[in-house]
Amino acid sequence: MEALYAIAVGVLTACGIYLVLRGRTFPVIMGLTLLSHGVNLFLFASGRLALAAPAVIGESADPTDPLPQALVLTAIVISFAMTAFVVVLALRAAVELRNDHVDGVDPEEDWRP
Amino acid sequence: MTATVLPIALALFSLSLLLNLYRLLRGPDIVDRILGLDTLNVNAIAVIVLGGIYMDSSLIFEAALLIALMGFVSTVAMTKYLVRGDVIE
Amino acid sequence: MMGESMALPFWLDALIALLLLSGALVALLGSIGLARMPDVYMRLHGPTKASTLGVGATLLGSMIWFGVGHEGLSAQEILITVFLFATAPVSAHMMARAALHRRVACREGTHGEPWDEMDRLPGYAESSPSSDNQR
Amino acid sequence: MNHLPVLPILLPLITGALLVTLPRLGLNAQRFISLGATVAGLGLVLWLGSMVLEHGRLVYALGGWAPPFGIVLVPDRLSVLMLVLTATLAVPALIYACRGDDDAGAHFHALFQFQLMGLNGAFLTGDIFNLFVFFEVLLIASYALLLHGGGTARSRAGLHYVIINLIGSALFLLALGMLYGLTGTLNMADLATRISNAPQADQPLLQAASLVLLVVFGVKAALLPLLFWLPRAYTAAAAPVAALFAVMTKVGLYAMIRVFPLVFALDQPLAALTAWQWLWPLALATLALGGIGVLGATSLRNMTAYMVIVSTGTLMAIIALGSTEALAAALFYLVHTTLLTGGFFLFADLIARQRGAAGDYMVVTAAMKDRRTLGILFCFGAVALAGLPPFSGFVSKAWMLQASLAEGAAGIFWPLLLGAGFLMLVALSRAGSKFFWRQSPERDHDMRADRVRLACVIVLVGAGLVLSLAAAPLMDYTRSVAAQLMAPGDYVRAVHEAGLRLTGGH
Amino acid sequence: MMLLSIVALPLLGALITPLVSRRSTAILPALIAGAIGITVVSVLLSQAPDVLGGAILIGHYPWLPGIGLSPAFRLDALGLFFALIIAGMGLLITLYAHFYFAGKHGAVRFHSLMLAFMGAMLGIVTSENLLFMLVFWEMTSLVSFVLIGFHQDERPARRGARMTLVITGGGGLALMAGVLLIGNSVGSFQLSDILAPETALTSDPLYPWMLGLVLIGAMTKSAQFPFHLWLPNAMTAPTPVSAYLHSATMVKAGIFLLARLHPALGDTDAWLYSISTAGMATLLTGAFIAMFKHDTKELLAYSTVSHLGLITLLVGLSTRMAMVAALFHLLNHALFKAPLFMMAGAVQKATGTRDMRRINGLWRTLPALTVISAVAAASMAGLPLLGGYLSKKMFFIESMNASVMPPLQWLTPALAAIAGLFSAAYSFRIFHNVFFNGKPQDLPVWPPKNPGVGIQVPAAVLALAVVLVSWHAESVVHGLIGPVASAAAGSALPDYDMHQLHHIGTAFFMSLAAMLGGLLVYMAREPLFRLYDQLPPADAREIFEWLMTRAGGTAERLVHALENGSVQRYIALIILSAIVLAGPVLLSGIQWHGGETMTPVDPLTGLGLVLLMASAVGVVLGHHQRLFALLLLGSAGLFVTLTFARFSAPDLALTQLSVEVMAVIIMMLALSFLPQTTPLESSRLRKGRDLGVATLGGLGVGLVSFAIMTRPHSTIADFFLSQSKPGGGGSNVVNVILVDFRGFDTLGEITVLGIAAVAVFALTRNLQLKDRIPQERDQYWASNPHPLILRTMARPILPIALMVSAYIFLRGHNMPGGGFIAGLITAVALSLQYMAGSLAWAHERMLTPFRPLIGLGLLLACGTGLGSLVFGEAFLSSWFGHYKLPLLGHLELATALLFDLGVFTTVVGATLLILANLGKLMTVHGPGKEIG
Amino acid sequence: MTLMPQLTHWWPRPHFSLFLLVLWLLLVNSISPGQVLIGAVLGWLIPFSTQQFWPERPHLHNPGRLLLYMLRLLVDILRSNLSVARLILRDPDTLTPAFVRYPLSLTNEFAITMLASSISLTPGTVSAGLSPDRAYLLVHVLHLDDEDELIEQIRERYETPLREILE
Ligand code: NA
Ligand code: NA
Repeated sequence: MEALYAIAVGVLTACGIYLVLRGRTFPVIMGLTLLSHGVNLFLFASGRLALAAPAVIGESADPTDPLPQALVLTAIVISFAMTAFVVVLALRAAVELRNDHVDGVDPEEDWRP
Repeated sequence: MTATVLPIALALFSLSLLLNLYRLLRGPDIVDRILGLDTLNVNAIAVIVLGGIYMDSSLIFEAALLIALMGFVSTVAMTKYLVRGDVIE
Repeated sequence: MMGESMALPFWLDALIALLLLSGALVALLGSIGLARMPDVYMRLHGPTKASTLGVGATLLGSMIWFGVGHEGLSAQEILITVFLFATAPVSAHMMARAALHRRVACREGTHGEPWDEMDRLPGYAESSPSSDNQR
Repeated sequence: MNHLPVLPILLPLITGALLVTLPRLGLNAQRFISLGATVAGLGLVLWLGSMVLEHGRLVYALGGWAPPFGIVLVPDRLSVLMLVLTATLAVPALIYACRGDDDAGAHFHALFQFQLMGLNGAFLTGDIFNLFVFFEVLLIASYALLLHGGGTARSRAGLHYVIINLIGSALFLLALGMLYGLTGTLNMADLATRISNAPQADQPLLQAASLVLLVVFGVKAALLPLLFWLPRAYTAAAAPVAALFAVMTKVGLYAMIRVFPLVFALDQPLAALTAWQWLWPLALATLALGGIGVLGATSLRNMTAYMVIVSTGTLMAIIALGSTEALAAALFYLVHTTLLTGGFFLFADLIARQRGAAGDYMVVTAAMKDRRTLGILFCFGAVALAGLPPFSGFVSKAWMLQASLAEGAAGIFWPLLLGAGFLMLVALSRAGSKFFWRQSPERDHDMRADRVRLACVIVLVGAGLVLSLAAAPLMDYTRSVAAQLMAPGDYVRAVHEAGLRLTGGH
Repeated sequence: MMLLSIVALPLLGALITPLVSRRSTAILPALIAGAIGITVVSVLLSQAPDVLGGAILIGHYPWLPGIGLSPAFRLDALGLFFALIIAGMGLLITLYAHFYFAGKHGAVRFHSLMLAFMGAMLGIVTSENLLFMLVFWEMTSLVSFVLIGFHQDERPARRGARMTLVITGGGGLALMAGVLLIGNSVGSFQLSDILAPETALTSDPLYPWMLGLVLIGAMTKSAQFPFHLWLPNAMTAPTPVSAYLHSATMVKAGIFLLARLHPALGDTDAWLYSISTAGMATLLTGAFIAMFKHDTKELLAYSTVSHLGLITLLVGLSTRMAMVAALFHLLNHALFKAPLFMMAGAVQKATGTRDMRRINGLWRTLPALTVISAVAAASMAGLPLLGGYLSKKMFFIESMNASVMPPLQWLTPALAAIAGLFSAAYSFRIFHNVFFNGKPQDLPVWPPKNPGVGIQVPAAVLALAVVLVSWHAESVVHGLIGPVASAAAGSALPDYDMHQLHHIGTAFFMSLAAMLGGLLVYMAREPLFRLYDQLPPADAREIFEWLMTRAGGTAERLVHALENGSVQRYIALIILSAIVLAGPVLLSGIQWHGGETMTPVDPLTGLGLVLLMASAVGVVLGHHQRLFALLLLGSAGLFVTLTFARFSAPDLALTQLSVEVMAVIIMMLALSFLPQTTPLESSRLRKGRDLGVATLGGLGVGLVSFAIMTRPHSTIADFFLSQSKPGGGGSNVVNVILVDFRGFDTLGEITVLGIAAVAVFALTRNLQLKDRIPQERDQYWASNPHPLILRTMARPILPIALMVSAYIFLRGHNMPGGGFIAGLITAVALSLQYMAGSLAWAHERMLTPFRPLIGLGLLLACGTGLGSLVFGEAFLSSWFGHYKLPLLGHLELATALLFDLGVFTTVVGATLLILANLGKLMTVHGPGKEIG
Repeated sequence: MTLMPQLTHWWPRPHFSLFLLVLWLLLVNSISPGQVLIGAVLGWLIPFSTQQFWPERPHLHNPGRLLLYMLRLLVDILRSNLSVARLILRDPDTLTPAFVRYPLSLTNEFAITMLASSISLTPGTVSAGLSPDRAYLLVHVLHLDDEDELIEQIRERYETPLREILE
């Protein structure tokens, strides 16, 4: 399982990186989301994978490490906040710069919202 | 008997998930994809519930509840987007 | 893994098994419909009914399973079921509406013409291509 | 129980939250609250500083949970240095903003306070995940502040800044995951202990984690291949924001000198760290690029941004040497360069306001009304920044050169540092002569420079002189900071003892 | 104190002058400057007997002993000699300047700067601490910069100033390096230590560096070839400045420095060759070019260059009396060059020009100045019996004695003679061309007017000094120059035989030959000028400007090539940096499998992970169709949720799910205004590169993740598990960590969310969009935004969802849930109302103070934490209690719940603020209407 | 936040409050007095504070019949699924899909919604749209045998009972 999980983390990260390197804001934002999925799963795995062992007292005999879960939770919330912000920023930039290229300069043509 | 049936049910739902993802990836229209995702959500609820029985814990049933709520809202949002070009107006 | 030590009466066990199995089958049927049907309108039928029902049956099975001796009756399943039954038609309606709006073609041989009276169609009354951006 | 350590975080948080709660509050009331809190914050950190001077280091366990389980704040000499520096920069920057910049967009004051909260938190925390959280606080606030006022340049630079920092944050989390996965702890002191006792098989992974952290901090501190976001962002930001940003790059640097000596070099010399070995060449390259950038800049703001790069390159190069004396010299220089570049961002704005459409671009315009005063001020600032005597730049440069000589690094470092200083001199003299000597024949601009804004600039540029005059005590202080940093064992012991005290009392 | 006052008085004066005299034409500044000059001279003279007798006065003022940077002053014969020249000249220049500036603006500025310069210069020559000397050294560069640019509106002035600063400033940096090397080697920056006989710098391995760096400093300051270029360009300064800084004092600083450090660095071949070569090159270049300059001041400038070369050459020669000759010539040069500059200034005042081709026959207008200039020019030309003759003859003698390159022994004297020849020629020229040579030609001021007596007095004083020094040459050399030279050489020199100077020998004939040759050259000037004009024009200023512009342009291009504004490149660099840095470490002998046994793969989980990967890859493949990719992103989020649920993280699953939906909705809101497709614009190469980077990154992260998961794990988690119930009062350990153990993180986290929402509010505030792009060709929008069926069904969902939200919130402490998730459920339920109704419809039905909600949430969370302070506990200390109430039964109260309520409130406020403000963008709410 | 500007009814929806209370008790899986109290408070508070979001108050003439209707619907759903299953497994080419306009006689919004939902949940029909004048529902039929029969069936089984219950 660990190997498959690690592959999934790697694939998510790779997909995220590839998209982050695109030239338009929207794919980049999606890439950032995938990247944060990958990273969150990575961080989550730092407490090791445990099946049927939720860290709720009384629910399981040998609960999993709860700390990475708390960390990932914080990370999820923060990355949600950041995503919301960057989405709006991308929107604003597209409106102001008249294109949605990450550099604000459309290699082909101007687009007007 | 439940114990015997459970893996079968899970396998059948897995098959469902696969078919849903197929529709999601295949399209052809965006509405097909939305439909695929919506069904994926619904089937995921069942998978979670069956997983709960399997692990003898209803701890993650809130997740199923949330999938129901969130899946609906996101389907509504997407279809609204298609029809109105905007979600909230 | 699952609480097999828990001794369920046979008929209950059988009922649960039946519910789970039939639920899974029905849901699968819905997904098959989704995958197989030739146009988007026909694909809508499977998930709207079958998947909802299938998942509903599964939830019922779970409710009985947990209700009888495990953790007591839990409302989540009821709530989810009710919720699914309430929302599935709305979702289907919205999706069909979207498909119609997008003028997604229906399969050859479909009876009836959804777009024949443009101005009489759902949501199209006050809209025309020339005034699309003015609201 | 002494709660002073947590107050520099809570004060701006509460102020910011209050300002958000009362969105209809008039601008003047907002200014009053914000300014009051910022000044009070300065008092607070000075007070904290006096306590730290007395005790050397405080350990404040949040929630009363003993380290390493709970989060601790560990204000020590370095923290105090950074806190006081930030507060000192914040007050004039905020006053400057209150002359109108704050009205260019919504919620400037709340965001400013949140920015301070993030900075103060980052400087105080003794927990590496909490450091991440405060990084995010200060980053999100800085995103918003960078975009304050709007406009295409800001949108464009802001987008880059945000995207790059989001990737930086992802890398940070990656490194944290590695560290937690291998050590099972987050408290920096505990991490240090566990890393020094880690099995040999884990060493490559730990080293890799440290290198990822280097990249993370390098992005924020503007290390060479990671710094290209900086010039446009700092050039685009509103002046008071850019001024405050002068301390932002120093956060990355702070994180480096906080984390590496403590967490990764508890039982080995700092210079032996792989990360530190990378730091040296990269920092030198940064320094070189900064110098070239200063020469190639076309506006004063842009030039100042590159001066920030020069300063971070210098700082990282000198800390890469890893000696106490070098670190002390670097910290002295850090104070100097932060205040001066901060002041210069304001100054560029002050000039731009006098020159109409030309702004701070190095083109000839009609004479400024206040060109005498501004010219003298420019002269002082330029001299201080270029590292010429008698200002603090000279003192710090002399010190850094000596410290690097003692480490046998003069051969590369000296030409670069002196060369960058030379390029700054060339560029600044060219800028100065264009701004103040060369005038087109059109009618003079008749707007006078705003007196309050001017005063803010004078205060910050004057810091060059003050720091020079007060160099002796400050140098003693940075020496003591460096000595404390280079004895991470004491840090670990203090946190450990605090943990024992708390669990004993439980 | 006395030593300090020598430096401090002028510096104080510089500060006071502009304060006390606001009118820039007032006499007060001149008076202050004069008084200070007189005081300093008196102080110096009062010390002269002792100091010349060999005493060395030293005063320490500790400042930054840690880095050796402390003011310390030293007055020995060498310093005294220079200080007297500086202060004495300063006094005369002050007088001159008063008349020069009479009635003109800028006097205050000038006097203030002059005093500053004088102080700095005195600082250089009286510094005991070599590092601190740099302070004064750079100060002279800066003041000189400002003074050269005195006439700011003149382009040459600005350029000249900048050029000076660049050259001398750069030299100062080199000097700094040299001084630091010396100080490091000696272990002290005090001259007493550096000059001590036991100091052996010359055998230090770094000696060549020390010498080279110091030499660069000295050569730039003293305008030695090839750094001499700045000096002629500095002539744009007002004439008093040229006379003072650029002939008498500042340019001598380099020579002073060499003389000062001679005991420590001298007496080596390196010293000899480097310095004498530089000096000789400068001597020749300056003398040659001076002849061809038509501008009086330019001629004098090149002459100064030449004479500085001569002095430098002498300092470099390792003969026993070279130092005496150098210092004596330095004195003579100061005395004869300053009055010539003053003359040039006066003539400019009289005629309005400095062009010698136009200025002729001024002896009628300026008879007194003619006499004065005659004396000075004669001394410069080396006319027998005047000071200039004597020192030059000493030079000839030393050049013959010098043991420079034995095979070429004749070279030095030969070159010296040629230089002498040109020197005589330009001296004749400046005198003859100005005062005689026929009638003036179209002068700007006509007829030329006498600028008055006052301006001529200082020159007269100096001319008189020339005569006196010449007259009493022997006693000057013995009484003054001798001790000074001894101080410079570091040891007592043997008595100099002055009779040698009056001896008619080779040196005499060399002088004579130079004189006559000079006369001949001068007579043949017209053809020579024509010849010179045919040389390719090499205007140093133009070259310098070109260089500077070129350097700036190159720098700009280089920087822009790197910082090219492409964030794609920056991101690739960051990710590659991480890979390049961490990669090799990982590859060097790491054991990927950590040894723990792996969990077997169960098919369902395996399928989930595969579907997760498929969704992610689908996003990549489908990212050109944005809505499609967004759907797949939602699917990926769903599978991440399921993964969390599978691996025992119900809280994470709940959070991920709610966040995912919110994020997708927000992205869709933005997508309304963005193009629906991403153009295919990446080149194959770019895609390949990105794919490579992505693969490497993914590989690295995956492998590391695997390595970590298979390693044994020991964590602090046991504490949380054991303390959660007794210490935190909750059985959901993750939640207890979030609201209690690490509540501080959560406080920061909701602050981030709150800030983000406020930032979104700020970003969208003035962004009003009434228009949007059609999704596809011929796309139009349905007119009915709120379908009845949706609207009707959405209504009961709101209260039910709120009930669920309350449930999730209240149980959070013990079971998966909590404030954050509850907040998101509430927000989602309300956002459904936005969709089913409209923004306006929904907002009519609720109070919408979202920002206050955010603030209150933060304040509540913070206030809960502060509450513990009242009880003397640390911030965020939790409290909980169990109560048994009649009728109601068991009740648990916990402050953590209050904290979580703050979280809830913030989340609701923040999420709705973001949604509402994004939603309003296309909705006509009236311009600038704020929501939230 | 959801406290509206105009609160008109102190207890807007007694039935719904009761439903929420039961829901609460089921959720918390307890009937301790404390939970009942909390459930009751929430059951009142939530409808009270969100009443403006749900302004219409459909007057149920006969709650018992509604329940009966639901039951019948459930049976229909089960039945329909069997038939749909057959259809799905058949060769799709043999199906005769159709769009059918069902003329509405209902006017109550809630009733229309209920009808549309019922149609969607039952055999082979999905309500795909509602005309703006609410004159007819557009229904997509998976396999149409006889349009009139279908319309008649819908009218008889669903619309008529719904009109009686809700209008
Ligand atoms: Na003439
Ligand atoms: Na909208």
